[in-house]
Amino acid sequence: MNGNLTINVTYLTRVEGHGNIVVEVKDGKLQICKLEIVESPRFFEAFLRGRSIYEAPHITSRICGICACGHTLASIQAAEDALGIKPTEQTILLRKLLLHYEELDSHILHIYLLVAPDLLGVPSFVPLIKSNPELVRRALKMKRLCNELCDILVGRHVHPISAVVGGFTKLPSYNDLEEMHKRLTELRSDIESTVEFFSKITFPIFERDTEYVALVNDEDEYPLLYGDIGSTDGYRVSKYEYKNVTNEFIVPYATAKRTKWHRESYAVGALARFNLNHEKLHPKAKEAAVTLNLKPKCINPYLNTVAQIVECVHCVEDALRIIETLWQKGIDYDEVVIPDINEKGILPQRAGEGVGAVEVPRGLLIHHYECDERGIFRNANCVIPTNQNTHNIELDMLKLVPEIINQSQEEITLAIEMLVRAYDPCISCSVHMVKVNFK
Amino acid sequence: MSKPKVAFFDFACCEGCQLQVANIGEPLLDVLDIVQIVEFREVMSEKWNGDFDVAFVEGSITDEHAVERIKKIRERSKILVALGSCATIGGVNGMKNSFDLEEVGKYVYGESYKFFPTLHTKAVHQVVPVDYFINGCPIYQPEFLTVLKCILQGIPYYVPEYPVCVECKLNENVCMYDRGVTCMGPVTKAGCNSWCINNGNICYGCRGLTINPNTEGLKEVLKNYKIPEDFLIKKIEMYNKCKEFDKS
Amino acid sequence: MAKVVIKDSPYNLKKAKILDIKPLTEKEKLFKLVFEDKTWLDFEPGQFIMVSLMGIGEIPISVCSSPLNRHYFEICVRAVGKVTNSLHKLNGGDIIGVRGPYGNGFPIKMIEGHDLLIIAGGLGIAPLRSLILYSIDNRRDFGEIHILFGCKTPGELLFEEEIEEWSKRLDIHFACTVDRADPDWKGNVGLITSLIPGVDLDPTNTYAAVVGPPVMYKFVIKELLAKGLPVDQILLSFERHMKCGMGKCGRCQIQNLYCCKDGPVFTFKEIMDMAEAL
Amino acid sequence: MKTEHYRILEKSKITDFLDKLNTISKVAAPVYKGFNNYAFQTIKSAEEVSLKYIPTVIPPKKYFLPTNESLLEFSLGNELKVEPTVEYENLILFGVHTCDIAGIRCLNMVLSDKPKDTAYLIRKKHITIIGLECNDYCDEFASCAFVGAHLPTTGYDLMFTELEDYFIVHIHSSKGSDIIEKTGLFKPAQTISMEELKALREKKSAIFNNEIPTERRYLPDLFDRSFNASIWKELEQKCLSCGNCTAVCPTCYCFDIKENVDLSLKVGERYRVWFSCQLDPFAKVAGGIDFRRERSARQRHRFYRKFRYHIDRYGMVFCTGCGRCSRTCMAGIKLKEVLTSLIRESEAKIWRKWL
Ligand SMILES: Cc1cc2nc3c(=O)[nH]c(=O)nc-3n(C[C@H](O)[C@H](O)[C@H](O)COP(=O)(O)OP(=O)(O)OC[C@H]3O[C@@H](n4cnc5c(N)ncnc54)[C@H](O)[C@@H]3O)c2cc1C
Ligand code: SF4
Ligand code: SF4
Ligand code: SF4
Repeated sequence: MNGNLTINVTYLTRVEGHGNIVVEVKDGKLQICKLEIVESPRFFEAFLRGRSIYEAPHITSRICGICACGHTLASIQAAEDALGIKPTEQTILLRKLLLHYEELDSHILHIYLLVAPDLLGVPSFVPLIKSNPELVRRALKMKRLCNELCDILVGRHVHPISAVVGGFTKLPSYNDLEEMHKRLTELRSDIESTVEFFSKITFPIFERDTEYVALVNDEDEYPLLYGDIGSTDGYRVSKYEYKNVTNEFIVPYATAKRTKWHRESYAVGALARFNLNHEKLHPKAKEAAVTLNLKPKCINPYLNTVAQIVECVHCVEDALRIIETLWQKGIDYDEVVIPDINEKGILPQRAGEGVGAVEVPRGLLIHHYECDERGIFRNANCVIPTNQNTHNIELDMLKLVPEIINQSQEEITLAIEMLVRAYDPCISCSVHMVKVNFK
Repeated sequence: MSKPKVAFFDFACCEGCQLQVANIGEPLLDVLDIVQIVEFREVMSEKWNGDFDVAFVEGSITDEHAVERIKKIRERSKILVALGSCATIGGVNGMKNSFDLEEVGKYVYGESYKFFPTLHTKAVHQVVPVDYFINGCPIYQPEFLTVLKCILQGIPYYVPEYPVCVECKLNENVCMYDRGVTCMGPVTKAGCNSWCINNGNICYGCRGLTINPNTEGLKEVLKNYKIPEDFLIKKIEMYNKCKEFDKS
Repeated sequence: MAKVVIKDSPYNLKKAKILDIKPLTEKEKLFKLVFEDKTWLDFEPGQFIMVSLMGIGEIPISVCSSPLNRHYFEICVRAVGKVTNSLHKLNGGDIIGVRGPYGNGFPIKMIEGHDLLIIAGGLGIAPLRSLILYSIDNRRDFGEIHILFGCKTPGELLFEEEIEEWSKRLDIHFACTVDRADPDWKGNVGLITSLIPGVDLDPTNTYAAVVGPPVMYKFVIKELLAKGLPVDQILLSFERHMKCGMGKCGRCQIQNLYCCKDGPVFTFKEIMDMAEAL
Repeated sequence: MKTEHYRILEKSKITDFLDKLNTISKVAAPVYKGFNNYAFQTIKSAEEVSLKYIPTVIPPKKYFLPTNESLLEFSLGNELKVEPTVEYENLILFGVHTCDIAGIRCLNMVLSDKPKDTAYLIRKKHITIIGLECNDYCDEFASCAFVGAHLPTTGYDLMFTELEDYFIVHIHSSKGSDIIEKTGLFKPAQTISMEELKALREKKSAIFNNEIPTERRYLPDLFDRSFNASIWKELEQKCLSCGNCTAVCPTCYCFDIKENVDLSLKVGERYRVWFSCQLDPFAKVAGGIDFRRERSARQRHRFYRKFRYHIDRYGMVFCTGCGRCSRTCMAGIKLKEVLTSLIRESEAKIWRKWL
């Protein structure tokens, strides 16, 4: 290294959406270090206006195909909150199940197809077909299983069909429960192999202390669907006060907005959830954490991937538990929801405002809606996990680059790319971070 | 014969359709036996500088930069496939076209909206010629495989010209009109195996209007079912707003 | 579910080998075929076969060779879509699937002993070629033979060599026209209907066989009627969408008639009152 | 009506009977799907079955002529191999109404016409039909009495008729009597039950009034006059060309043939799927010419295929009066109304019962 370095990663690969990394070092001094979001804006928040709030989940799901179930759930929560609809116990259970499937599906995609190639020193999973056929087969099989789980529960994983405001348009039959149970049990052994495989992998060592933010609540369950917003710095506020958490601000060079709470930046995602709620994990997941040598409070961002593996264990076990509960309670098929019945004004309609805060694979996702007395959108706002992470990622890079400045350009580029990828950024989503003034 | 070189590109979209491809699971390995994927940013870091035998394009064209980019991709590709509703019919991105573009920009980005120049949303074929269409939001994987095979066999793929109802009936679903709600099935191109209705939801028309839809007739139907016409128009606009840019 | 092979299924195919492929124009090629099992395709002029490319599709195609030819049979295919384009990509020696023949064909026994007026528009020459070759092979069984052939441009003229030969024969009256000429074209220019008034025929003793694009029929029939031809001596062959060729799939139905089973050849009398026929 | 061909089943034993049937072979029966919709489905237990039901969404023809059926399997390796195949299984259809039995008879007619549809005939041989007589109209859409499909005639192995407190069962084939034997729940019929059956049929003839103001025998004449009737133009505006009416029709059998290859492009199947004359690609040929482009022409074709064309060809009316097409049509095109309108328009000569 001669003290000058320019890294320009245009269209960062193996992430969702378009982002660029720009790093410039002059005379050994870091000049620029930024993560640009260059996704074409799609203006969801603008064209939601005038549409029925009942359509919100269908439309906002299309913000991001990867976190489609997550957006759907956050959107449903916000819409129901605005309309004053209280979901039934059964609906809540099924939604929790769906969220588990979402975490599993997304984490597996990230762990195997997006991160593993870095750890194994190849540019994508394709070369792994030859070198690690077992691994690829297992990954694809797990991916397929997760998809099938979603297919059974909500029709498909990308843009779930049957999860709507009010509940589900189709409820699983007993056969379906049986099928899901069978597949989850099948998945269990593959997750075990995953834990074992990754326990032997060395992740880059890098640490930077930051504020970790995730949902917290007083129940015994690992909070994913409901909770207040809490942080590792010991703060806790209700979801309605999310604006006090996100404190959006603009940096001159980037288009998407940034967030900070008590420090310069904060992080959300699997690692944040682990750091905040690790005691509530399923015992098997705690065991896996031990095997993988993940301890709270962990401040190595590269280990977000490891936290995801731990969550996979938790999700499989807890999903099995939910199915068994449903099995015992029996499913009440009268709860089936007819979509769009609001055309005739049968479902409640009122003017209102609502917030949905859900832990999706990449972290805390917030949808905030306001509708008029006919249930028509007036305002919409979404805060996406990746936006909350962007500034934290940059601060990480800022600390990381000087630490590795003596390595070759390729090594530095890879280390940065890996860092960004570790956060599992979803850039498609992140352009939807907007500021709307709710009075 | 060497394997055809295949690439995936995305424009304004949610990337769900690419994900549907990645989600095929183990059969993906069989696909990789017959084609060489040279670029697929969502899951691969490999890049390719030569020409493509087949380029799958996801997403709508929404700004000047995208127009330039899609033209370049077209030049480099023997076969260009539009993947998903965003690419084939404009999809949900088209809803933007109902608004004044400047106003939309201001609403989302406030005064800095000028940094985000945007055009009316267009489907890919409204900008460059397209050889194959894979409709749907998201694409239906079996149809993706069918089209892929057609491409490899060198034969055209005809998107079904008949409505979703055909498949819906064969699946013996209870018709949404019997449940008293509007369904876009009668005016929407089939090919998804009535995916949404099978799962208890209505058809939202994501695959585009049939070639010869009787929209007037459908309005009559809505009247009989006492459903405001307004709802139908809104529903059509959800995915099919860009149709107005179709020639002929 | 049990699964069994049913050799006697009407959808079973016979394998046919392509002996030779001859390009006729830019869009049409002539395929010379034999059955692999050396059997003979026993057909009447005007009948068609279902041609299969496995994995691509199956389409109806008229047999265009002479039914008396025991060495091979021929089809003339215009490339318009899936199967036809794929057929064009094949080579000699390749195997295709064939079932049939289907349809009624021209009523040879009725025509024999009479004069014959053949009117072919474009690809309509394909089924008619079979009738022409048959009538030439059995020349003495027919009275006068008139052949009128028309197509859009000289470049679309099919079976050029044979036409050359037919036009030289003394026992055939042959005339040809194109809608649009090119500088090299020496022959007639104009629609095929313009040739009809010039034909010298005995209307009561003549059968007319007409095949061409749908738009052609109405005008040709008008001319023939003007000539005094009785309605049951005007024979027309129709094209309809066909999937099974056996009167089941319903695709080719013209009111109560199945084009594949009751046709494709109809007398004008049979269909003159049918709104869906012309 | 020979008493020895009849048996009695106590109403309370119907569940036993169905459960026993299920041990003999796979059983399909009407199952409730919500919103007044029913479907024939294979059942696991008797509880699932709806004895009182209106015609299912899709008629039981789906078991004879599957919606999607493989015709040929092929491989394209070094040598082309083609094998026509059929898939079939033993199946008992329980609870088939007389209209649907009439529909199956229509299919038999067409598919055993030469060249025979071998696959259909093989499947048919393996299906046992247990009928269930209707004692009243299912709803206002039905017109079974008009076409004479409201009474059991032939086409079944067993026919169940519900009387006051038992079922009387007609044995029509040895396949049927085998079932009677194997389930062992039936008692011989007595003269009194025969009389009760007769009484029921008499009562039925009063209930099942012809719903359409003409008689079946006048149909050819009526339709010969109606090709240019004004109703077809009206249907042009209404019809959505969704193909629902034909998909649910027990006598529609038009199909498409398609191919399916695996990813190696070497092995695959040729299969047929139900198709409909109401749909755009149905009658289109190369060059884009569509021989029935107008919706009015398509709708007219549908009615002529039911009430005119096949009378000449097969000597049968191809409508069973089940009412499905009217029930399913969201545009509200109702068969009875269309026929009535034709009769009204077709002046004189046609015999009219009322109007
Ligand atoms: C009795 C008969 C005889 C024929 N003889 C000849 C002949 O000798 N030479 C010749 O070149 N062509 C002939 N044709 C026309 C030929 O069958 C069609 O051109 C062919 O089916 C197109 O198939 P494709 O797969 O190439 O086209 P596709 O890609 O399937 O479609 C192109 C167009 O053809 C139409 N089409 C598709 N399948 C059929 C079908 N089975 N029947 C009719 N139209 C169809 C489609 O609606 C579409 O508009 C004949 C047709 C009939 C009915
Ligand atoms: S068509 Fe739908 S699933 Fe596909 S990219 Fe567009 S929004 Fe996403
Ligand atoms: S539910 Fe929709 S797609 Fe299905 S038949 Fe009814 S209108 Fe058609
Ligand atoms: S049913 Fe309608 S909305 Fe659903 S996938 Fe099919 S076309 Fe799209």
